[in-house]
Amino acid sequence: MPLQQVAPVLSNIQIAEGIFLLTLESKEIAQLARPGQFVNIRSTDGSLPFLRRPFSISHVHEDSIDLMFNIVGQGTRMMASRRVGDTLDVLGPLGKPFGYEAHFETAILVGGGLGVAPFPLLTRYLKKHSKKITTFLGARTSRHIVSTNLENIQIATDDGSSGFHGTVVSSLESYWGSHALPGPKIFGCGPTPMLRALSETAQKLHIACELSLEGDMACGVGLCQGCPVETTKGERKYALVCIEGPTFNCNDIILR
Amino acid sequence: MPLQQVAPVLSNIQIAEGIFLLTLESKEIAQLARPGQFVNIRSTDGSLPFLRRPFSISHVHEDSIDLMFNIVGQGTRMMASRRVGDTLDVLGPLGKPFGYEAHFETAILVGGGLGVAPFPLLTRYLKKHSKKITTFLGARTSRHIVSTNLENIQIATDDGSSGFHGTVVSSLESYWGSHALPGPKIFGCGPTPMLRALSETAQKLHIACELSLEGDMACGVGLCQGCPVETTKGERKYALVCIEGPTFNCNDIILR
Amino acid sequence: MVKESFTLRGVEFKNRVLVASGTFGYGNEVKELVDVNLLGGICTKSLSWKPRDGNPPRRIVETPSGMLNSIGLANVGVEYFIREKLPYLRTVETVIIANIAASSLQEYGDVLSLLEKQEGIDGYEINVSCPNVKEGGLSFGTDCAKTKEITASLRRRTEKPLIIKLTPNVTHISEFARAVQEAGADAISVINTVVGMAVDIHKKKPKLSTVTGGLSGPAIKPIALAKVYEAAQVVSIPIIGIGGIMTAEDALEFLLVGATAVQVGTANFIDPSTGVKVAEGMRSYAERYGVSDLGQLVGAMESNKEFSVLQSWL
Amino acid sequence: MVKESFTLRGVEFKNRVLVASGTFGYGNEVKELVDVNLLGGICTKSLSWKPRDGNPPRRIVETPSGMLNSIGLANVGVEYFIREKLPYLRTVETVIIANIAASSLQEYGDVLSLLEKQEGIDGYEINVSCPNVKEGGLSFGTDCAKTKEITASLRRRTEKPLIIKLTPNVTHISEFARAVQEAGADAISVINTVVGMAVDIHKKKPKLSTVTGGLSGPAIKPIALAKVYEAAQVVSIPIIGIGGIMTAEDALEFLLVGATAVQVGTANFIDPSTGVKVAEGMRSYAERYGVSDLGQLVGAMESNKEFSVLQSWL
Ligand SMILES: Cc1cc2nc3c(=O)[nH]c(=O)nc-3n(C[C@H](O)[C@H](O)[C@H](O)COP(=O)(O)OP(=O)(O)OC[C@H]3O[C@@H](n4cnc5c(N)ncnc54)[C@H](O)[C@@H]3O)c2cc1C
Ligand SMILES: Cc1cc2nc3c(=O)[nH]c(=O)nc-3n(C[C@H](O)[C@H](O)[C@H](O)COP(=O)(O)OP(=O)(O)OC[C@H]3O[C@@H](n4cnc5c(N)ncnc54)[C@H](O)[C@@H]3O)c2cc1C
Ligand SMILES: Cc1cc2nc3c(=O)[nH]c(=O)nc-3n(C[C@H](O)[C@H](O)[C@H](O)COP(=O)(O)O)c2cc1C
Ligand SMILES: Cc1cc2nc3c(=O)[nH]c(=O)nc-3n(C[C@H](O)[C@H](O)[C@H](O)COP(=O)(O)O)c2cc1C
Ligand code: FES
Ligand code: FES
Repeated sequence: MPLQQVAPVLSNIQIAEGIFLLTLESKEIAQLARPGQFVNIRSTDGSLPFLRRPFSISHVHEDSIDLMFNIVGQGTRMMASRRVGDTLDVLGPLGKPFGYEAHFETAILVGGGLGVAPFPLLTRYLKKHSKKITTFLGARTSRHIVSTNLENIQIATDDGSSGFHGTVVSSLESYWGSHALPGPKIFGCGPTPMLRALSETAQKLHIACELSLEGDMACGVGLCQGCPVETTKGERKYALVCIEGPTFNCNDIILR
Repeated sequence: MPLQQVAPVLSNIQIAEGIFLLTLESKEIAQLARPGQFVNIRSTDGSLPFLRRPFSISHVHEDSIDLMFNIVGQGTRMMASRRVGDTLDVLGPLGKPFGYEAHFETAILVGGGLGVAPFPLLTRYLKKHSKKITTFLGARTSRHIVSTNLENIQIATDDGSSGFHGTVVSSLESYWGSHALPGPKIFGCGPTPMLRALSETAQKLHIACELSLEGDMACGVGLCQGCPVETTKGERKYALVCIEGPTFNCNDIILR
Repeated sequence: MVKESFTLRGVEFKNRVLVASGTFGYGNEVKELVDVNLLGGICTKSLSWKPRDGNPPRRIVETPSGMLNSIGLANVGVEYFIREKLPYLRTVETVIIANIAASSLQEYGDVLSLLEKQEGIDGYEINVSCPNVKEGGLSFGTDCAKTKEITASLRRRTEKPLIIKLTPNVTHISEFARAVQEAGADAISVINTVVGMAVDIHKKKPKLSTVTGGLSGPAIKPIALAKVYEAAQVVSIPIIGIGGIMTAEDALEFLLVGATAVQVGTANFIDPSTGVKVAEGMRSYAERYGVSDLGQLVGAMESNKEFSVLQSWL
Repeated sequence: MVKESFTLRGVEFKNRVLVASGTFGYGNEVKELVDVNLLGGICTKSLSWKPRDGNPPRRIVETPSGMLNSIGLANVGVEYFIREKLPYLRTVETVIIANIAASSLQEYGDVLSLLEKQEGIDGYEINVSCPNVKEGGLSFGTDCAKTKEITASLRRRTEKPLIIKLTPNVTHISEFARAVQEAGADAISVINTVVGMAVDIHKKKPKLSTVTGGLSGPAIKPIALAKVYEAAQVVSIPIIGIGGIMTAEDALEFLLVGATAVQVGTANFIDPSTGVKVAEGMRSYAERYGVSDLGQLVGAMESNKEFSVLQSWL
């Protein structure tokens, strides 16, 4: 059950090149949030943008939540300019959490760029459920890597400045060839092209795989029908990312 | 000749109930500005409002200008939220200055509410030209009075909490009856109903009178024809407040 | 106590703020966030005979103070609606308006007649901004004769309130307003979305999969007000004002130009309780100005008739 | 070096960004703020035969991401223009387009013919969003036959570029585009302002003295793009895209949907050098994407034709 709140900014700091960690006070959302869920944010003053913007809940504390973002447009620029004491209007937690309780032994977390955002909270829940964890992170360069509160990290960078030189999905494939990851399940998050590649890899390697999708949203709560993703399920052509996702079994959807 | 500049906020403080004094760095505008001129302001980030907002140049320093405002809507709310180090986009100085050099002996400054805004700079120029000055200020209560850098102040408040109990125009009339103000010329600024009353008083008492008008503007530079004021001049029905004003001889215009 | 209610063909609306079709799902999506019983009414997502998948992504684009959508009338279809959605709506204590979309006169009639047999529907709103499949896909709503024909035909099938929702994408909306009044409509909703588009200059493609879409939100409020005002000059049936309403002030503008009630659309995406807040704010305004019945505000704008003819001297 | 220029009936424009009529005065108001020689062209404020006082205040209202105006075509009249404004414009090194507004066919012809005799006018843009006094004040621009008649009649009077500026306030702008092309127009400007209004809920009066006015600014950009796109489907003459352009990205959207050039309007009120910056930004875009001639972008949007028919399934 989501809430709508005016949440004070507790801190807003740059944690890697162009990447911000924003902590918002909200005991209620912190308590309700499950990994993979998101909040929908707008400004409380007159500043742009017009619609809310969705962000994964990255981590939660006693009475606050962390969001991780980089500046891509009006919304994230507005968020980056918020200082301690300012407020943001938050709607959440929204969406279907990751299936962290399912029957598996090793969680393989695969994050491309800001796709790492939901992993700190997911890691906490996986540990609580005594799952083994290996985390694959992909970033442009070593300066774009965020790895706090994660476990067993394998890094890939586009420019080879740290870890594997290449995409995060190829780093997973190469690792898989030489390491045993018993009872695996992939949890993927990142840009759509990366998720598409990850989905193919998972199917090829016969690993269960859940993806958290990005995509345009207007409402985030199922009112507008604005966030379709094509399904493989037959009876309905599209599912709604905001309420039936953002996490989906990779076999249930078609990413274009 | 106006300039368009991104001007850093040097200070932004509340100086009376709901009234802010904003100091913007701009050596160029500070040097060009004459009393009665204004600047047209917009935000440099993505915050509202859409159009610029006009504000009288209240005072100038070596390399900065002062604006005085209270919060009435989106634009002034945005301005009130600006802190030291933020910037604003400023276009100015604009408009026709007050006729402070004209042939007169005593300047009678009459300001209603924020109409006091242009008077500090006007006072400096009047003194430079060795004019005598008497200043009439009207405010809602004693808490709404701003009187720094002014001379010979007569206060009127709506609630009688300070000075004359009544409007600033009636305070002027009552003062006029019992004091000699040789070679007088009125400089008026404030809301339109007050200017209308002042104009009538000036005509009744046969005192020369210049008014600085408020009014809706889009461009502030004569491009849009959006700021007409009715003239008495015959050949043209309207004058443009932004370039032919904002200061007008009260006999030349009709305030409705 | 301010009187907020109004009546349409015997159906009483507890206040003058409804939520607009397509912007409030089937009413149950946000029941935990909003007390929907405080709304004047709920217009359902447009219902067609068969379920519709809707258009491919991308369906939503933000624009300055607004958004474009090309949802493609994605909906569960009238049968599923009756089975799965209507039971909840029956429990809600507000007026339920079924919005109907169709691609033929026949389909409009079929959907309405099936709904007629159900409990819990208080009235109908007819979305005529749909392609007329027989006539090559041109919208019914831009064809005055067709709009009138749909109205007349549906009028014969129901004694419940029949509201025709007009498109703004026509030269003279007043012609359409007059035509549907003549054909027996009980009210008109003004406006549906304005045709618009946006382009991705990097991909050199339209942002929406369908090239053009419908513009909504505060950007269109001035247009919507002018359309309501234009329609109000020629019809005596109530007008429901729609377009860019975010606040009670916005809603009051619509009442003053001639709307009997309003619908809140896009604003629900930003704050699903906008409708409730708007109703509240209208109450405060009435109290502040000593208005005992909000109905007194309908069309109460004083205006300088001398200038209406100058409309185009912009 | 990116080729930025284009030619219209023998007149070369140095780049594809003009400033729109009514938003840049007569070109001399901001000459200290902007180097107008860097513009592709200047469209003058609409000129009528006699000077026009314009409408009473209030003429300007800000709206979400836009503004309403009801200037009432306040202008100095064509004779004063020729005497007092044209001499300066002759010194400017860019194309000067005289925009003409009138209340009768006769007046359009008279103004154009007088301008024909002058040096320094490179072409004409005809504002048809004016009330046709003979026909009770209804706008010429919403009457396709009248618009065509004006075009044909002015065509006979000039060999210079003749641009007809279309109003968006019609059901199918493509009909108007086709008609004026047939009547001999060299180009069309799309769009003029959209009819809109705003109400002061405290005074219970329209905010504009004329009740309705013209909406402009970013709010209408999606509408303008859709109108240009619609017109581009049916005409082969160049289209000049107008509506809500604030940045080079906005201008590029217009080129991609089919505009040969653009005009910057309302943005000039916020930053009078917007036009110059837009031209600059288009150059950078071309360089970044290796486009050697901006003309290659005109109509270069790939679009899914399959969906154009679905336009109204919103
Ligand atoms: C469920 C969900 C969770 C998300 N979690 C995070 C997160 O934790 N951290 C984070 O940084 N981002 C996250 N995103 C993406 C985030 O919502 C967008 O980056 C944000 O909306 C951009 O807003 P903006 O106003 O700054 O940019 P805009 O001005 O809206 O867009 C700038 C550019 O980015 C593109 N764009 C905008 N939004 C998206 C999108 N959702 N997908 C692809 N392209 C887009 C636009 O087309 C445009 O080209 C998430 C998205 C979803 C749907
Ligand atoms: C030449 C000139 C000089 C000015 N100098 C000053 C100054 O020094 N200090 C100062 O505080 N203000 C000054 N003003 C007025 C100032 O421009 C407005 O208060 C400001 O534009 C309000 O912007 P906003 O976005 O906060 O309010 P908005 O949201 O624009 O308006 C809020 C309310 O105020 C009304 N309003 C807005 N602008 C005006 C106006 N110009 N006249 C009358 N009513 C208006 C609106 O109709 C609305 O009801 C000046 C105006 C002009 C034309
Ligand atoms: C995402 C979305 C979906 C819509 N779907 C429908 C619909 O199914 N049927 C309909 O009649 N109107 C539909 N509309 C139009 C709205 O009901 C409303 O008329 C329009 O959005 C203008 O109001 P607004 O500016 O408050 O949103 C839709 C609007 C949006 C934004
Ligand atoms: C204040 C104002 C005055 C205008 N005057 C004229 C005019 O005299 N003649 C004309 O053809 N168009 C006029 N227009 C319309 C603009 O030229 C332009 O078509 C319209 O504003 C849309 O572009 P924009 O959104 O970039 O402003 C005017 C627009 C504004 C805002
Ligand atoms: S974002 Fe509105 S339904 Fe998903
Ligand atoms: S404000 Fe534009 S002409 Fe005066």
